[in-house]
Amino acid sequence: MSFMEFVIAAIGIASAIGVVGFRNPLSSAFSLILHLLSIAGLYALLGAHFLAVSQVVVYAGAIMVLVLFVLMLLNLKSESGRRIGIVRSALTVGVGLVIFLTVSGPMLAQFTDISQATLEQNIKASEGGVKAIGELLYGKYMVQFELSSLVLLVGVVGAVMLAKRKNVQLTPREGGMGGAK
Amino acid sequence: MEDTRLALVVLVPLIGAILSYALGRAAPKLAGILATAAVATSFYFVVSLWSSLEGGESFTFTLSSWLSFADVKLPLEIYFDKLSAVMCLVVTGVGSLIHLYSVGYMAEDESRPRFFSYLNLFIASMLILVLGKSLPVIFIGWEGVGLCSYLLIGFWYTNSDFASAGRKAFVMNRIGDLGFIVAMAILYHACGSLDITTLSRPEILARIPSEMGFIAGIALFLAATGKSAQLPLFTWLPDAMAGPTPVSALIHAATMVTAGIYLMARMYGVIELDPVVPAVILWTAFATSAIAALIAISQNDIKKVLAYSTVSQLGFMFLAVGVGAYSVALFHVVTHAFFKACLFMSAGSVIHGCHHEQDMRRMGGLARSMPITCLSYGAATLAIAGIAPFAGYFSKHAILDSLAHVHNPYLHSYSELIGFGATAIAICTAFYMTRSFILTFLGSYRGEGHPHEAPLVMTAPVLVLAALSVGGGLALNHSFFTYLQGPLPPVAHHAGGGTLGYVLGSIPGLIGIAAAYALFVVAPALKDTIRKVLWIGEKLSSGKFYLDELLGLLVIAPIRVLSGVFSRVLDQSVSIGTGNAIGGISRAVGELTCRVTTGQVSTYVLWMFASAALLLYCFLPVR
Amino acid sequence: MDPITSYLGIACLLFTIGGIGLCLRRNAIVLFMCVEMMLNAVNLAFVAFSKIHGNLDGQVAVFFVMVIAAAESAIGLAIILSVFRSVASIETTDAAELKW
Amino acid sequence: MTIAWPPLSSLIVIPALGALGCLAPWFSSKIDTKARFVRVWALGCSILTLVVLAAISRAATLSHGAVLGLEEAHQWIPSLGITYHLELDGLSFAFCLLTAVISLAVIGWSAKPASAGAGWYALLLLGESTVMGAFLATDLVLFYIFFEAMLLPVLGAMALWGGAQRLNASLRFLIYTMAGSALMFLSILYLGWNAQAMGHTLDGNFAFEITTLASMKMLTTTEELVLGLAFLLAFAIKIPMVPFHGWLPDTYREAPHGVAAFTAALLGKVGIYAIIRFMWPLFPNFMAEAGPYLAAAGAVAIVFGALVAMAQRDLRSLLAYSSISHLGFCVLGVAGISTMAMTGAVFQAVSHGLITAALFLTVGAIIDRQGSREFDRLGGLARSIPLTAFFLMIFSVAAVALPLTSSFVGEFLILVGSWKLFPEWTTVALLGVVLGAVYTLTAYLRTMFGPLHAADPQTGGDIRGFDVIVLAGLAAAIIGLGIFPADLLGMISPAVEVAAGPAIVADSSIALGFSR
Amino acid sequence: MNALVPFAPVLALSLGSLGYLVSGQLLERARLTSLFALGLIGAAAYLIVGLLPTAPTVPHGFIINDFSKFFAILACLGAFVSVIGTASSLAGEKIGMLSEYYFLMLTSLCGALVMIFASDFLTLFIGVEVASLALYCLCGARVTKETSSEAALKYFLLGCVSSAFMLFGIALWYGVTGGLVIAPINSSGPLVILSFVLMMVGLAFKIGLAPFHLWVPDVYQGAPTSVTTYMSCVVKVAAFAALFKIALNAFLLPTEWAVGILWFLSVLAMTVGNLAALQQRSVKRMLAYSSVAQAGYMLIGLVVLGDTTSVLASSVFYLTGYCAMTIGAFTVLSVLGPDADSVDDLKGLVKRSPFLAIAMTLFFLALAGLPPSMAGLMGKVYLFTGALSSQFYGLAIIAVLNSALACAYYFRVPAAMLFQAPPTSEPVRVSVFSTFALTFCVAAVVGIGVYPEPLVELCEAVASAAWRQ
Repeated sequence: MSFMEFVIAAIGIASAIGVVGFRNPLSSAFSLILHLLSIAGLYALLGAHFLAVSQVVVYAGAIMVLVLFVLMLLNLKSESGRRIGIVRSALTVGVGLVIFLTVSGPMLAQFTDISQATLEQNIKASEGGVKAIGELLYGKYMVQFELSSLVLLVGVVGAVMLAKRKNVQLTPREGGMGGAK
Repeated sequence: MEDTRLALVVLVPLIGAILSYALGRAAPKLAGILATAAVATSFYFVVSLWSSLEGGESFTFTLSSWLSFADVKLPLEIYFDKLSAVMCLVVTGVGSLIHLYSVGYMAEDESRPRFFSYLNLFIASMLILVLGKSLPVIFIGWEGVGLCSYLLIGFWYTNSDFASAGRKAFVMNRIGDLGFIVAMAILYHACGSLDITTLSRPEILARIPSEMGFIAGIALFLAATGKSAQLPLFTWLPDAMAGPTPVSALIHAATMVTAGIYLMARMYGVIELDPVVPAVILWTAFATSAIAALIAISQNDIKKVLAYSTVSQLGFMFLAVGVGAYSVALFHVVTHAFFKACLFMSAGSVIHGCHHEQDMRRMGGLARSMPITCLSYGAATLAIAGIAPFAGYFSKHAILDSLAHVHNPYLHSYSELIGFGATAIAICTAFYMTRSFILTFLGSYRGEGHPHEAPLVMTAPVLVLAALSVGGGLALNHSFFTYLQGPLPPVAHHAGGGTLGYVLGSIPGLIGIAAAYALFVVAPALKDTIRKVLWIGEKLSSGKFYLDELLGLLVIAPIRVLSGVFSRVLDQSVSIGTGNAIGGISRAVGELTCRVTTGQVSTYVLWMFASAALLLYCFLPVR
Repeated sequence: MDPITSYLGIACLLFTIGGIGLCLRRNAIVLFMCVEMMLNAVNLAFVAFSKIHGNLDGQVAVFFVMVIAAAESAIGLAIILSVFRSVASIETTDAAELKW
Repeated sequence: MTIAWPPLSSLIVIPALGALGCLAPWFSSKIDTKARFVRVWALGCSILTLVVLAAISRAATLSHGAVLGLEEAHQWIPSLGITYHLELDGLSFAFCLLTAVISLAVIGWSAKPASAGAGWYALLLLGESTVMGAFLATDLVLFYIFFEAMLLPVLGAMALWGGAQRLNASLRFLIYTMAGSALMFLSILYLGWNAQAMGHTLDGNFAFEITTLASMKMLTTTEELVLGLAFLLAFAIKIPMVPFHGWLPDTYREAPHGVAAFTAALLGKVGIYAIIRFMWPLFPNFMAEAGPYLAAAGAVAIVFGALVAMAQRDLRSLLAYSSISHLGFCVLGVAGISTMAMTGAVFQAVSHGLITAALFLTVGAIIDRQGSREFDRLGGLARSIPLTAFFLMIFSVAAVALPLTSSFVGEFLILVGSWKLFPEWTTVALLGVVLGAVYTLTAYLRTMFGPLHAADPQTGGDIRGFDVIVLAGLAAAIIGLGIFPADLLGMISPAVEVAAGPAIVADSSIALGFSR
Repeated sequence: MNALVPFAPVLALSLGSLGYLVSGQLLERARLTSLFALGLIGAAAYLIVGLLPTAPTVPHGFIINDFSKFFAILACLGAFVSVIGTASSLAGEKIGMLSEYYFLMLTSLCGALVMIFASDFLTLFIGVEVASLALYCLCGARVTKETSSEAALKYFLLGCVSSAFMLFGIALWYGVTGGLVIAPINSSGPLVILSFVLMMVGLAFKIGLAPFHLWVPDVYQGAPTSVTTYMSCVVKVAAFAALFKIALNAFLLPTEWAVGILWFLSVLAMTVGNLAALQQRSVKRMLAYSSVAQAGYMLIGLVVLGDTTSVLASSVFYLTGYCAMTIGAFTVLSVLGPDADSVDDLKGLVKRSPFLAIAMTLFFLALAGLPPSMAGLMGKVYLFTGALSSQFYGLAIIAVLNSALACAYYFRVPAAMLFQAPPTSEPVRVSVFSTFALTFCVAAVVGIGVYPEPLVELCEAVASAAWRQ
């Protein structure tokens, strides 16, 4: 593992912990942006350049902007109230540990002995250029590609339906937020 | 030989039962007449059948195929032979007299139709009992008379005690019936038939295994103890006096209670399979007879005296059964029917005349106001006391005599003791019967109001029976035993004839009478002295030997307790409680299961992860 | 450790961290972010596998997951807004009327 | 003899259609004006069923000498091997006759819950239809369907018109029965699959038809044990046998009189019927092994039921527990291979059906009149309602198995028949004869005898009209069967012998009891 | 053009539903919107039956065979009946934006069809997401009701987590095989098992199997009843189709390791579902828990899978019957009003509307497996015989005891409707649409039980087509 990889991975993991750990959602969001960027870096290191770009644009860009927008809109403070109980935290970490070990164990065991030669060769083949991916998207995965448009459409319509309020009186409690169309 | 008259013997009283109720509701007076006529008609048919009975032949009649299916053959058949003839004659003969008597006795009761209907039903049942060709058919009558007895004891049902007495009679009879059913089961499986003609054949009886023979014999005797009021099941009979007096006369003296004797006589082959059984019968009879006689001494209710006397006399009959003298026992049945019916009916007249007073302490001196009744009661008393030549003398003497000829290995060495004891009981009988006569008819009247003689419709049958009590024994003495030699084993002896024999045979009775006269008329003071000296005996006697209490403690109380425990503890907590518990537990677990759903997403996610972790941990081959 | 397998290890770790975050946090938006993190972890695994196998199918899958994540975010945020309007909070402990 | 549609199905279909017919006016607005019509219609349907049953048996008797093997078979679900197969032999006939008579009596009984309208008759007719189906079906799945279905009308009627605790009682009834039949259901499926797995079926499919299954003799001892126990549990709850009677007291306390009569008279009988019809042929070895235990259970039920009945303070509970006691005799009867006892058990089941229905109806009349069912508030009624008292006496006397009533025939045959096989348990059962007399007469005494209770309403009067006909009819049936039982016994016994036939072959030493 | 034929139903639905977005105000009339939706679903169903090739074909990412066609028809039928049944109650639920509502419902159905037809994991996943995303929104469609949004939020968050699990499973599959096609794998190494478990977590969530069922009661209760009606049928159908497909064609069940997992899930689902339902006063929650339990029964066919097709057919059969029952039951609830939920709301329903009460009783009887609505009973006969024939005695016993236990709560609703006094005597109006849907469901529930032969044969055929030839 190269130094570069190590650093980026470390940033990714640290920022992931940050997302979970920061009490202020805004800090979490910024931490997540960092996390997504570091993942993009890992993609780039793995040779998936198209994905690395998409990751920055779609995730770190579009999605996170949306998240931040909503966060600002709702103008939220840190999580209030009771802290999470120690038992629950321990339980959660324990469960996480079990999942991590049971999932990663066989996975790592399976792929440790791949010969470097095949890997080198494969890396060449999986250079994620735009062209190669584009060919797949419009060839082998055309149906899925078309279907993904349906996913986006659902996203749009769904958001409209939930956010748009027609013929509905706002209760005083939600008065402040009436602005969202 | 099929004979339709046989069917009519049974059916006429049955029809009478229906008609007397149906028509009696419209015209109450008609009920008694119809019922009496029905029984009399039945009597007529019995006599006509009896007269056409020759030699060893018999009549049968099949009413229905009843329990016949596949290879089971148990038709509803009735059968008339000499033994049945004797019983039938007594039942219908004495029965018609008592019916006639009841017309007078019940004249003022508004429920007459019901009464006569029951009474006729009883006659029909009793006839089925004595005519049944197979044990199940006998059982029909056996239970039928039990039912009628129950209904008639509780005839005045608005009094709870009377109704309870009826129930007691029925239940105690039922205990005996268990024996009947067991005996039927054993005999059916061993012999393949329950027909009495088959069951009297030695080669058939030989098929019964020995231990089963013992059980069958004991079981049959248990049945007889229930019906014929022997230890330990006799306490119902005194209580049965709650019924109208004609009922006591008919059912609880003359007919029904002798059904046990009849059964023993019919099934003597089974009884004698194992010699232990007769021994048991004899000792039970002896004890019953003695205890009943002792209790009778201290009773003040005139009907109770007669009731205990009946029990005692039934014990006497069983003594004869125990030694194998069945025709002697039956002879006593017949004479007992005469004099005991006469006694009861006379007592009924007394009660009727004294405005339903039954306590002898409030009677006395009735000889003046009711001479006819006094006469008949006196004659019957002499008969039961065993004074020659009254009827009771012959039968009682025959019994005492037969006791001397015991062949049973289990009894052989006790024959003197039994003979002596039986004589003592005979003395006792004479004593308490004389006592009751003295208390009722002699001295001066101690009650209120004016006692009066019964009307003719009552006195006439009483007189007929009194006459039979006087002369019946003498008339039948010799012919009876020979007559019954077909269906029953022959009896070795004949009651002592000749004047000397009469006098000697009457001695026990005379002793009893004399003692009673001495104590109650000549020297009443002596009575109290004796009472003081024998206080324990007095206590036992007047307390009826505490048999009811004993029974209550040993049988009824445990059953009560068991019943309570079963219903409250076992049933409520175990049977029903288990169901409730299972329901409760599943509901509680369900509640817990729901509690997982806290409504908070984080918890749900945690559960999801934990479950996934569990799945992974459990089902992955490598960890 | 082999570089490729270490990517897989990181993916697993990130997946788990996301899961832990879901269990511990209450703010709906943070929860949503944790979900995104889990998806990203899987994406990383996809890319790593794509490299191991030397084909691009995995990368295509990642592309589709991104599309789906975009739609998800639109809907998710709309739902969160909707919840906020009705209970004036986006903490999941406040939106817990449905239970038991 | 196989006959074409419709005779046997019509026994099921006529009441079912009748039920639908009853509901027809329910949808119209003028319910009141049509109440009379509904009653007549329902009566007509149930009479028609009885007539058809009589006609079928008469026709079969004329042509064959016995109602044996009258069958009706259709394919139903061939791919699962489930058939629509009905059979009317002597055994079924006895129970079908009982069903028809009891339904007629309950429908004819005029006193019904105040709020009950057309639904009352519809549910009763449905009950008749389903119970009839259970007695006719020879395909196990079909039997199971009817076995479950017959629960519902009864449950409905009870929950609609029962006492204060009616919903709890019906829930309890439902759960008990379902819990009992669940394992039987599984066992039925196991049998069907086993037939296929053993390659015994012609078309290589499952088979659920009883004669097919019984003729295969393919079960191992363990299988017989497990499956037999599962079947037994279902029937033990249905009958009910002690200690599986937890549903019974509540049900009989809460159900309306007619429904209680219907339930007590018919539902438990299905258990008795099924033990003979299904368990003996299917599990002969198990039954031979379990016989003594079954006999013991029967004897215990007799004594237990009687003792608990003695402690009851109200009429309906007493009847409930007495039912347990009486059905104990049936269980004792079906426990061993004795034609006599088994025939007796069937006869006793029929007889108990008639008597218990009559008792529930009569007692219902008393309770309705007095407004109370507790002994402490009854008493001395013989004077004010003599006709009711008369009928109650007849039925009580029949309940204690006095000769010349039908129950004597049953109990006598059972006791004598079982004596050979299980003398000790028969002896215990005999105690029930005495205890039965005790509680029955006590109940009668406390209801009818003694001084008139002060709270006697003096209104309502004696039973009259149609009710007298119903009770008289039942009494006639009880006494008629008591005097002339031979025809029915002659029908039952060959069927019973056929059913228990495999067992005779299976164990010749026990079969000795059969020869007499 | 021929290349498009296999996609015709999905295309028809997705393109047709665009009509809602295009037409704007034109389709805002309630009656018309519903009719348009019905027309589209009908068209899709018609295309599935009429246009799709009869021989098995595998075009891009899709697989068309008897198996997928049957499930697709079932999903369409379920959607059709639930749309008819609940159309008239939408107004009461204050779902103002009917165009969007129906658009999402149709798209969701479209996603379900994609799940059913998918022949590779990627398509399957996209199908799952299309169906789920639309449903998340639909759950929150009743914007005036707090619980509706809450249900949407819960469903959304948990659904995304489950998707992540499933996706991880798919990633592992890709890691093992190097492809995304649902094709047999000749390995049962730990990674394959891991992949199966992770996908199973995702699918078990969608189906609602315990212990991944926690969302079910909340969402069924919180969502508008019309959505619940739709969801309870279509999601289960699609998820089961997907599960059967990947289990049989990719993981080559039956395998020793899978039996343990599935057995565990099945037993847990039926037990937990039934026990939890015992305590519910809310009918919707009760039905939700009951659906968990029923899902446990339906899984039996997969647990006991032997070398014959008939056990799988039994699951398919049961699923078919279950759809009719659950749609019927929820439709009745939706007719009673948007907030009809507690058992008390159903008290004395027979006085207010005999038709509704009797229909509901029949559905509950069917769920309990009692005659006369014998769809449930026959389904159990079929299922348990299968379990026994594969020697899964323990499973069969647990299942049968569970179905006995279930009667305790299934009894409660009919008891309230039939045997208790109504709080108001006001009659319930049942629209023609709902009457039609309910009649259909009643006919199905009774008919399937009384004459199951055709369906049994069909299911056998479907089950034997479940394996890719």
